[in-house]
Amino acid sequence: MTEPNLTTSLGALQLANPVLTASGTCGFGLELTPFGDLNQLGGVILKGTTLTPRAGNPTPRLAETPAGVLNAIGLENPGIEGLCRDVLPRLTAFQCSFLANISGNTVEEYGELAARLEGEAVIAAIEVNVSCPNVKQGGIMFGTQAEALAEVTRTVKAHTTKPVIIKLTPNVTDIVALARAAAEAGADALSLINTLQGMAIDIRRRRPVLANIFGGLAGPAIKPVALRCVWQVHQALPEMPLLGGGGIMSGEDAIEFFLAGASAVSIGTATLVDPRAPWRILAEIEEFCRREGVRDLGELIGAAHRKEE
Amino acid sequence: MTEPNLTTSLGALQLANPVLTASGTCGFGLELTPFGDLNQLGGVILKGTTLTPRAGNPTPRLAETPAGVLNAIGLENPGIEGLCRDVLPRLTAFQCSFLANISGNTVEEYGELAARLEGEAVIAAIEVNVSCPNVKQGGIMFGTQAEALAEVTRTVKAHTTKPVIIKLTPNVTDIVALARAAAEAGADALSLINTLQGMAIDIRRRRPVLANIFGGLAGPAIKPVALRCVWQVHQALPEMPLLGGGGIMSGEDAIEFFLAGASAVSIGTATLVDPRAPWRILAEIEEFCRREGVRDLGELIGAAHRKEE
Amino acid sequence: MAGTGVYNGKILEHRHLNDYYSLLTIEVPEIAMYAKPGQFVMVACREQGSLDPLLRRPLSLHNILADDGQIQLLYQLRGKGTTWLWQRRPGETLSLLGPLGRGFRLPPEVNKAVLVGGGIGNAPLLPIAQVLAQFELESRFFTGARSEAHLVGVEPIAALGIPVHISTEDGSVGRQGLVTEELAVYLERERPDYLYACGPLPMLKAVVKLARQYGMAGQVSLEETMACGIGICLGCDCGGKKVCKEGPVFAIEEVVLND
Amino acid sequence: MAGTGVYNGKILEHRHLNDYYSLLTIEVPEIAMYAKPGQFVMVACREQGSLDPLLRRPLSLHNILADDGQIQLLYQLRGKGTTWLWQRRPGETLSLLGPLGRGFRLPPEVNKAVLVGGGIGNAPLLPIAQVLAQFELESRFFTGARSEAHLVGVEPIAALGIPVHISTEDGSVGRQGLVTEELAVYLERERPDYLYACGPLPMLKAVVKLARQYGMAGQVSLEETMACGIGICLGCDCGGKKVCKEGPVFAIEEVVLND
Ligand SMILES: Cc1cc2nc3c(=O)[nH]c(=O)nc-3n(C[C@H](O)[C@H](O)[C@H](O)COP(=O)(O)OP(=O)(O)OC[C@H]3O[C@@H](n4cnc5c(N)ncnc54)[C@H](O)[C@@H]3O)c2cc1C
Ligand SMILES: Cc1cc2nc3c(=O)[nH]c(=O)nc-3n(C[C@H](O)[C@H](O)[C@H](O)COP(=O)(O)OP(=O)(O)OC[C@H]3O[C@@H](n4cnc5c(N)ncnc54)[C@H](O)[C@@H]3O)c2cc1C
Ligand SMILES: Cc1cc2nc3c(=O)[nH]c(=O)nc-3n(C[C@H](O)[C@H](O)[C@H](O)COP(=O)(O)O)c2cc1C
Ligand SMILES: Cc1cc2nc3c(=O)[nH]c(=O)nc-3n(C[C@H](O)[C@H](O)[C@H](O)COP(=O)(O)O)c2cc1C
Ligand code: FES
Ligand code: FES
Repeated sequence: MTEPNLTTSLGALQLANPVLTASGTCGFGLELTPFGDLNQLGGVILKGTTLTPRAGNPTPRLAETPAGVLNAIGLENPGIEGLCRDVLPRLTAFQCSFLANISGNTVEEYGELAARLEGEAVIAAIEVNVSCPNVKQGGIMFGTQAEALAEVTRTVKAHTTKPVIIKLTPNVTDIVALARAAAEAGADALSLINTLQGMAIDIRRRRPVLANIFGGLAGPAIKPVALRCVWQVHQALPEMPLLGGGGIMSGEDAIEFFLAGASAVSIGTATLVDPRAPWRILAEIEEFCRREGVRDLGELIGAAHRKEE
Repeated sequence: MTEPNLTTSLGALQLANPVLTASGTCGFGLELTPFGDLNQLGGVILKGTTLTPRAGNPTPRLAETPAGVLNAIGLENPGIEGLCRDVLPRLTAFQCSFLANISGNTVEEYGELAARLEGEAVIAAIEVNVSCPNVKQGGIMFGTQAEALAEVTRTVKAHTTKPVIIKLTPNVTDIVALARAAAEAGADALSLINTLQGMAIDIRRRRPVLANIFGGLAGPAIKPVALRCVWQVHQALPEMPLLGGGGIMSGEDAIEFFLAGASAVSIGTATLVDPRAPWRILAEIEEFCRREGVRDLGELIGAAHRKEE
Repeated sequence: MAGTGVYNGKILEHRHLNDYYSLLTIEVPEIAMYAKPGQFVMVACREQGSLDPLLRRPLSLHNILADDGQIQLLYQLRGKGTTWLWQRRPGETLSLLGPLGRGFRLPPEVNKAVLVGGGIGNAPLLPIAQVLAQFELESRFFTGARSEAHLVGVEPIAALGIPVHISTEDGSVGRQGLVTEELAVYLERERPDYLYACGPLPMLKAVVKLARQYGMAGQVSLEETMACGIGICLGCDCGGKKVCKEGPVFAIEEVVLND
Repeated sequence: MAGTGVYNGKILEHRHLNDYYSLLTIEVPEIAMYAKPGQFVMVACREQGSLDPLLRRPLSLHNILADDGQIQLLYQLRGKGTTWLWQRRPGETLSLLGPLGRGFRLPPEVNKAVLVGGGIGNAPLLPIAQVLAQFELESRFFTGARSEAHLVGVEPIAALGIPVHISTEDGSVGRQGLVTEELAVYLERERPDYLYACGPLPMLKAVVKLARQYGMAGQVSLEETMACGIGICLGCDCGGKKVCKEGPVFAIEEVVLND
């Protein structure tokens, strides 16, 4: 039997296979090289980058929860200049797709970040993290307000020719309304989902575990919510390419996301628990396709929406 | 050492202790009598009741997820008349507090349900489930729109003299805004949280696991989200009594909710996994208080908001 | 349901019969004492302290050794829960909730009974077969499986002296075909008056159809995804009845088997 | 970090030392071969298939038996993960990620070294003590604990011929008081020139303060909540450095210990 065809795409971004490492859970990719060959992955999404360097939040920045992990890293990163100067040159040695992940405090910052990356050939696409407080609007997250989200999307699009993927937050009443706002503003693809806002309390100290009080919940615990978001958005916007993720620990989890409508998947927490996870998951996807006679990944994408005969 | 004082209250509702069984996870309480003495519990919240009997959704109605469970029971219940006729008379044999849990398709239905319960002395308070589609407003959930929520709250209050507890859904952008709307409309207490919307896909059948496609996610997986909601609402409305719940499996979990600001807790999924859970959790709360020298539950409520000395 | 509760059972023996099936012998007098044929237990399939998998798994009582305070569970390796169970060893402890549900009842008047089981559906048939044998009622056991390797739980019923009719889909043992084919021939010829069945839904549907066709009374044991097993979650509905509490065994007359 | 990876280790021995501490001997040549003093491993504390607890637990290499392909872990019973670990038996397999981090380095010139450990903080000191003993450097070991029962990992260091100074808070064994009190006396009198320390944060702060006061160089091993252990999550920050990758051992000069 011939090998299943796992090539896929997110808008103009062509991917050798559907497995990407999620932003903030794979460093700059380089940290994973002792554990596997980056060139075998569909892509690597770099740690979230801001205009100026950030030290991040005080520790504890992590708290484990049932089948999940809360993080409040606070976007520690070397800033866009540090990224371009120190990191990107080291990535040119690899053939896989690298995606930047950008975060701004204002709409303008998003534009600047996108513009700065325009000349960086190693960056294949830009994932836009909109789970950031909008400092000009009293700290309400960009990703929770359709108009602010559309403005960020338009601004990033205006400053880049690279495919733009808007990464939505699930902490909203109506994910479809926000997906639609991003789509209408020109997003090439959507990434679903970022973390759920949560917290944990240390009952001995009688204080929140995280120094930042709140954190983003990731890991298997959120998989049902992530799948529901992918399903709803695919249902409403069947033509919009989706990068699905949230709690994927195995190839079977990834298959659920394809069936719900994702064209590719991002692996986050799984890599923290097992640095070989992205490769293992890719192998398990292949194995599933072989076992079930799937010749092309496209047969699976959105297939659970089609009623049984 | 004297026993810790665990009496508590939710507005005018006095409770012998802070452990209640959550609606939909304890039947009508009677089903639990082989496993423990209902009179020892703070309260029992009855299965959600609608105006007319409902058969519920087709099966499968349940799907297990990592540290969680999705349910799409579809509010199967004998209707308010059935409840009052067949169930409530059997509850008068017990001394613990029974709370009704009501769901309407329209604002008027909520009013009718509250009015029907007014004469039922065995019902100590009414918990209002607002995670129901508003049929007059295109099926958008009451609990996601401040104005609709306020209207439901006002209407229920207008039809009852019993304490009214509004049970909020976490599937919203801004839980505080909704809590405030319910508070301003006269809610005596708030219940946080109902389930998170989620789904699961059966990769062999390539179809959603649940016949209803979507279900409500409950269990330990959602605890970090529930705690965050309780924290945020207590922070914004420190005077509003809160019934906290979502993923409580142990006394220590319950303590986290008290520290975040809950005056009482509801035990849901834990009881499904172990019918003795409410009693065990109560014993564990007592044990914690004894061990840590807590003489009154009030010392814990909201204590994690107070900065360390 | 006197005695229903959560009990710790000690594994006395765990026998992997082949790659698919395993037989657990558990010491748990509190359950063994009260359990009736066709009832089941909910087994916690995780280590204490772990929350995954969260829900207990329903497994039928395959054998109730009341005098010894023991029960046996015969189960098929399927997913997360049974994979965990598969690795348990004698001496380890299992948390069991039970006995649960309404089991098989012996009808007031029976002359000739048939037992029908498909695959692992044979598991709950042994205790009712024991009762039939004890009352020396004429009975026969029809069982079907995909292949010889999927045939399980037949011997202890045969050992009661009950004649066994085996069908396998691939013909690797017994008659080739579906169990209901051989059953139909027998019903037509012998006209037994009562039927007990457990197995996959398509088999049960065919069995119920046959029973109705021949005007037979009987009981079938159903499966449905369960969370609580005690009637508090309403997850396990079958036509307005709770499979865990009003079932898992239903009279053929009252059962509604939808697709 | 040649050889860092995820490996299955086989438990050879598991010795519960008392109600608080336990010593695991594990066969895992891939890690034993490359590990250096002060490095650690991330241990998956759950059964395969379970997702709770989700994260691996960091544990220091208490003993590196390179020739035998074995390592030893000395750990304290704390929460979910260590409770699971506590129940493991010889023959069982553990998933280990390692060896990880930057361990203790032998400085170019040392005349007199002190080792300082508090409670379970003694665990990672044995391998560097072995090196000091091997090079026949004059060294002393100061260790403190709440009480005698909380004193752990002392004997193997004493067995190297290194003099041991014990302090306990309740005076149940050794000098009554904090380890840093006895250490201060020694530093004042003997002026050793290098220090290796591991223990709870308040102790480390006091030790670093003393070291600075006496102009000593040295290294401390820090703890921070970790998710990945390999520098990809940025969870384990200490003053802009990753404890898992640039640490857990830091030079006293470079370390910033906040409250
Ligand atoms: C009353 C009753 C009695 C049963 N008796 C037996 C028996 O004696 N021997 C035996 O091998 N099996 C029996 N089953 C089926 C058994 O419960 C499932 O095979 C088992 O739950 C699978 O769990 P898993 O974690 O291995 O599979 P998974 O697929 O990982 O389970 C996921 C979820 O689906 C549920 N589930 C999966 N399959 C079934 C099923 N067929 N019926 C109900 N829920 C299911 C599980 O309980 C769990 O909640 C019985 C089921 C019921 C309802
Ligand atoms: C580099 C390093 C080396 C260590 N070496 C040892 C050792 O050799 N022996 C030993 O007994 N302990 C050691 N610890 C501490 C050990 O990791 C914790 O005791 C353990 O993780 C507790 O897990 P638990 O599930 O039992 O506790 P829980 O409290 O249930 O753990 C919950 C979470 O908090 C984390 N956590 C809890 N305590 C600590 C802690 N002190 N430091 C870091 N994270 C923590 C856990 O890893 C987990 O993610 C080391 C820690 C680090 C960072
Ligand atoms: C430690 C950590 C750091 C993260 N940092 C970022 C980030 O910088 N930018 C971003 O868009 N998402 C970030 N995320 C979110 C992940 O990319 C991913 O969307 C989320 O974790 C859900 O996927 P998972 O359940 O597979 O982890 C981070 C997540 C974790 C756990
Ligand atoms: C099977 C099931 C049925 C439920 N039915 C209702 C209901 O009828 N009314 C309601 O307000 N909440 C209902 N809930 C939500 C619970 O009351 C509770 O808010 C939720 O499960 C979160 O708590 P937990 O994580 O402890 O289960 C139901 C939950 C489950 C699991
Ligand atoms: S499984 Fe809960 S009611 Fe049957
Ligand atoms: S634990 Fe992830 S970077 Fe250190």
